[in-house]
Amino acid sequence: MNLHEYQAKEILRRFGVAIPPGEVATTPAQAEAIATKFGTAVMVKAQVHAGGRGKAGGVKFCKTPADAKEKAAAILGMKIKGLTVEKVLVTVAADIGSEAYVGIIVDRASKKPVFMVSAAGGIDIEEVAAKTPEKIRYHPVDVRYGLQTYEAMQLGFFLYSDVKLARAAAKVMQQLYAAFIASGCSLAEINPLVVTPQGEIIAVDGKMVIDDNELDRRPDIEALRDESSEEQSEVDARKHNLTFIKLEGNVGCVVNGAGLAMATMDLVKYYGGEPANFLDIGGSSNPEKVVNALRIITEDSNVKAILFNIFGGITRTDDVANGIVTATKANPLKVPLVIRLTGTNEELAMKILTDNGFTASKDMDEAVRHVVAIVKGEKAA
Amino acid sequence: MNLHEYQAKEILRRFGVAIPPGEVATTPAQAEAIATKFGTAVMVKAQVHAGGRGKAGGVKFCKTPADAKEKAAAILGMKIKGLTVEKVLVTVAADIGSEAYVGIIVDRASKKPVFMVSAAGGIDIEEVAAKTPEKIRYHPVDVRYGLQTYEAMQLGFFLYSDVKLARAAAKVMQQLYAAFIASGCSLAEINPLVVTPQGEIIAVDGKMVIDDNELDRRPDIEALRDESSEEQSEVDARKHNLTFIKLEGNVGCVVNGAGLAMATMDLVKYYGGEPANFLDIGGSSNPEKVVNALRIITEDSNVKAILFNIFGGITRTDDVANGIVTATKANPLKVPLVIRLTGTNEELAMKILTDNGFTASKDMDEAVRHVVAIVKGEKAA
Amino acid sequence: MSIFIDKNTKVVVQGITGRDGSFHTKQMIEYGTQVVAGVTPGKGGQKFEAVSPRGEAIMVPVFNTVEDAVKATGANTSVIYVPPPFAADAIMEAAASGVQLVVCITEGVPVLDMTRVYPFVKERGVRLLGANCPGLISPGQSKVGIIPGRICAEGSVGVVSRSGTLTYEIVYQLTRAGIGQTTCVGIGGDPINGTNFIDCLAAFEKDPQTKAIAMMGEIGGTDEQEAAAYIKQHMTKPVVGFIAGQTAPPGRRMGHAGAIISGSAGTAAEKIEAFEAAGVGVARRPIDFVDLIRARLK
Amino acid sequence: MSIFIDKNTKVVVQGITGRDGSFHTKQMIEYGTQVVAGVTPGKGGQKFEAVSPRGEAIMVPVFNTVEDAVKATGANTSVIYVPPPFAADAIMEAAASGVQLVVCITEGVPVLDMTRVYPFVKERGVRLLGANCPGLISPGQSKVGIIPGRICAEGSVGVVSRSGTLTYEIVYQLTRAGIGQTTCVGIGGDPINGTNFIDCLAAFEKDPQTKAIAMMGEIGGTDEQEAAAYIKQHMTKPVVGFIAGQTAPPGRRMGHAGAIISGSAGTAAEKIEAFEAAGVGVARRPIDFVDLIRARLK
Repeated sequence: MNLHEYQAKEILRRFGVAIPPGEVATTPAQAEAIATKFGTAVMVKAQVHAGGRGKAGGVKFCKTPADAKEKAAAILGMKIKGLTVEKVLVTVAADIGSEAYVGIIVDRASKKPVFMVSAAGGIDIEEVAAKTPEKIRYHPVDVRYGLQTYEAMQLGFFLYSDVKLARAAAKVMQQLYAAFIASGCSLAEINPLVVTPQGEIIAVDGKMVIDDNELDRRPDIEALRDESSEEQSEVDARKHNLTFIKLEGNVGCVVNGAGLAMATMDLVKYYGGEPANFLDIGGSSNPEKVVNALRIITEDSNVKAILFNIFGGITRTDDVANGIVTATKANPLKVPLVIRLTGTNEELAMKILTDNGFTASKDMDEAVRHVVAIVKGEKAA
Repeated sequence: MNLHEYQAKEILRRFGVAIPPGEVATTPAQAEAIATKFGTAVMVKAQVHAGGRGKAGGVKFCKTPADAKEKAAAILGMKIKGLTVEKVLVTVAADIGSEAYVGIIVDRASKKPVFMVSAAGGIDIEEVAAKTPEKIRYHPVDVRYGLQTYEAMQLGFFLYSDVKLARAAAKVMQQLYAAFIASGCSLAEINPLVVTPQGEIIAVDGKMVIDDNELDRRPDIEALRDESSEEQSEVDARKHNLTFIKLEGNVGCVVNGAGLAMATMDLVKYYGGEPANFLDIGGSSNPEKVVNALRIITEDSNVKAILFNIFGGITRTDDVANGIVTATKANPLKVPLVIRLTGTNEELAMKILTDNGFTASKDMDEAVRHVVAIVKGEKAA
Repeated sequence: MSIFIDKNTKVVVQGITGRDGSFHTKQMIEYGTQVVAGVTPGKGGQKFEAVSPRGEAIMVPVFNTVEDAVKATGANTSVIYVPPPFAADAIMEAAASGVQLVVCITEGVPVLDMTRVYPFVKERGVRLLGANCPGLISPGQSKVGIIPGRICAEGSVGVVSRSGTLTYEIVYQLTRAGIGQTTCVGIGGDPINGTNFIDCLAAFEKDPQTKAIAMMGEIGGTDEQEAAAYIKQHMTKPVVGFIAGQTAPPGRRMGHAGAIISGSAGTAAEKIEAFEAAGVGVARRPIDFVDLIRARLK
Repeated sequence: MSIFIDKNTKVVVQGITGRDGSFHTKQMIEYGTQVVAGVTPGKGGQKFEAVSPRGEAIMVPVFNTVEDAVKATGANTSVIYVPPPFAADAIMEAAASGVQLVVCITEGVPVLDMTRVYPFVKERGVRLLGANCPGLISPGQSKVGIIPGRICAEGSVGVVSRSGTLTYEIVYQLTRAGIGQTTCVGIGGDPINGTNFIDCLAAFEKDPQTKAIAMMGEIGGTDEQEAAAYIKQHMTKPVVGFIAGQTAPPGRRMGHAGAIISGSAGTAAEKIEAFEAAGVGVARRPIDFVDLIRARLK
């Protein structure tokens, strides 16, 4: 789960990181009032889960409250990478001496949280990694010990030769690490970490991505979820314990298991089709899930045909068959349906489908070829 | 540093351990008022740094506030193992179903904090260890991971077969461990851990010993020090960065280094004398330390002669010599002094001593034989 | 022969009385796995009832702790079906109890938990499979986990995969084509797991019965590339590989955390290229495994 | 020959610009130790000046981190003179930097810090001496720590001790009697330290130059008993031992945490008995070492 900048900053502030004052506005008038209260120049920053806000015009410097109102009016309602800006952060504009990057991600290779720090901050770390990799220092942290002071100091000295700044940066590393662990992050970053002309170290932007698996035990973090800023079909799917990702094609896919789902999409593509989505109904079988899956997929008007590919292990194929029957009785499908079922209780599933006028294949390859032929108009349903 | 029961309980309570309400009284009237407030039977418990309080009559059950006043009057001012009782804890008397022991110490052999738990609580764990060692389960904790839930459950099931009690006990283990680490303990124990007839788990007594080396970074714990309950000469020594322990003999000893100090005492004993104290002036040299050491030793009227045994490494022997001269000029000694000095700046030290009318040996064995002969009356100073 | 488990594997089931645990314990026993103990705190002393392949009633003793279970039964393998918040603790409990293999089926274990679990099991020399994996099966000998027994057959192909149902799909196609397996291993799709492709490849290389290996990778990470390098250097047996996720858009999650493309690393194209460079046969479609493996078994 | 340090030992001093660090760095350099680097955060780039045994000025480069120091100078040993609250971090910094030996002089390191430091250094295969120890000296070759150089002499006796000034006392008496040493090691008196008697005994056993060993123990713990058992089983060279603290009352601290008698374990009588049972010569008085060692060198 992505946090908004203002949420990430609030957490970092609790862990001691110095952050310029800021408040969230949902209307231009609020933005003006906040800027008036601060009494200084402010930044107005779009709060959306998308990178490149600056380039898209979603981050603006405002000298006066009137200016803040005007810029907020321009940013609120703007679309950035398909997401509508519903909120802006109005925050005191910082004097910037130098900009650094400090981030932590969980790394598959070392199986540890890894710090990435660079004195070349203020731009995408991917860009730094691609163009000037020597400007990044990577540092894996052994979670059994946590980030030791000496490690934080090594990172601090990598950023700054002055010992006071190195020490202050080391403290920020420890605070960021503590926030990362305590919040169940898979990524946390401060970019830029700014040294002001006065020699203070402050975090001017903050980002956190929370491991979804941590949310059950962190209701305080789950409560930060902003559903208005997510793809609505994905929110809907998550509520029904489905994993759904909308894509651009026209073959709707309902599969159990992420690996098989990806393999199914790949096979659709292999035979010349384009998948309309990734949808994993997961392991536990439940006709209700199938009903919801069909509903979500059919909301996408691009979808020209739907493919079920179910390999019943834990999933009982008769549950899936029942779900298909129930869903289509309630809301008859307007697009053709191709079903492939095998595994647990497949004889029963086949009977249920046949009794209700459906046909089904036991072979994945055959079913995919069939659905692609349909959307290409080579074959009737 | 030892904490009083009431202090240890306050810390444990902060970590979530259930503890019967209690308050400290320094007068019988206060004890009565506290008992009145609780409105139930209470225990009045002497707060001294000594074991065996119960056997010494320092722990009493009181049915009424008047009873509490009377018992407090008896206990306050009582001497337990040489220590005067200045405070009592007045605490709600608990209904006791069963008593267990739960403790943690830092273990030299495993180099880890080790849990000791036993269903045979309410008595000294040393007694259980001696008589029924099979009733104790030891469990070393890997501090890199902390006490895992499964470990706490293993200990919980060792105490109770009922899963609810096992779980509740496991929680207490985790709370005790957290308190142990957070407070810089070298020992923490709950004895007894009581199951009430209602099935609640509560800590009826609590003990904590803090590693002295932790105190610098834990001013909140250092603030709990109760100097009134310690040997005054030892308090005095600590304030002057000396390690001093009063013993029963008559040869005062001033040595640098704990190992050499013990070896010196042993040699006094070997030649038929009895050391009056252990006193380590430590590594850094400083005439002031010597002045304080002499003052503290001469306050003990048992001391018949004083031995200096200084092997100058970091310690500069001229500093020691200067300290001896200064101290004896200010307060002329009433007992003979035997000095052994060798090492850093020994020529200068010898000159200082000779110029001021002292003699000194370079040989430890000779010096010890000399001081023992003096106290035995075999030889003049 | 087989890898990691065989006829002598003695299994303790953590979470045996739970919904998934009880269902799959029955399935395992029905398949012929020696399930010698179960663990559910508070149910120590009870018996769990199941039916053997020969139709006999089997009474599995239940214990409060894995320690108790191992002491009483000599179990050498644990399989875990406990809810995600307790899975890390369950893995550590198993690893500390003296078993040699821990198979964690549980899906949804927080990745930071795994950063602690991983060194814990390594320090003890215990093999961990998973979390978020279907377990493993040595057809005709033992199954530990949830891979459906009836889709497998005894034979000479080693199967190793990051995904669950995709594994079933390919094993099913192999079996239908008359190609049996030595052991099928699902290593799980989480970013941090206990056993990787290389561990399994090395074990298959050593196993005299295994004549060829089928491996199924996914986008995300660099495990497949490292496996390819290992194959080139150390493997004498033929390997056929597949990568799922060619159509997945960069930077989007696909159901589990294994399927993230981070920057340029971990694309399907990159992995397929690594396979080809290592002489690994590349299955473009799941069905391709049949011909590619068959050709290599000759 | 010697153990742990020799002519080729290249030392980095952590806390080189502090009061104790600067004093002892000068002493070490004056003794002939190769001090190649110092560390004080914020003083990187400065030089520390000292005088060699031949009277030449030596300029020791100072670095911000041990990592920098080791990279620039190839130091293989670190010696630590930082205040107690920072000592554990300093040890870990050194152990992670690639040095093989870390000598921590600092007294007063919290014991819970050491419970973390101990596995950290062990995992890296680094030898830690101390904390709260005087360090070690191989007469004529190198000294790392604070043992006064002038009380030692080259020879064939290995010395290992839990205490500081008591070690000096005994080394001094040996030297005065014409008995030189291969290496004198102070392992420190804290409850948890990095190197114990057995580590040193094993090293002395292997060192061809060492002909006999003098060891000084203390009350508290069971290290001396374990050392005695080791001597009986593994040592061919003669050992003479001493235990300080016979007159210490049970349960009282004697200056450092090593000197606690917990229950019946760790009394002087118990330790002396263990020595005798293992054929270790027992010095009743410090002066006894001279005759006991001399007899064993013949």
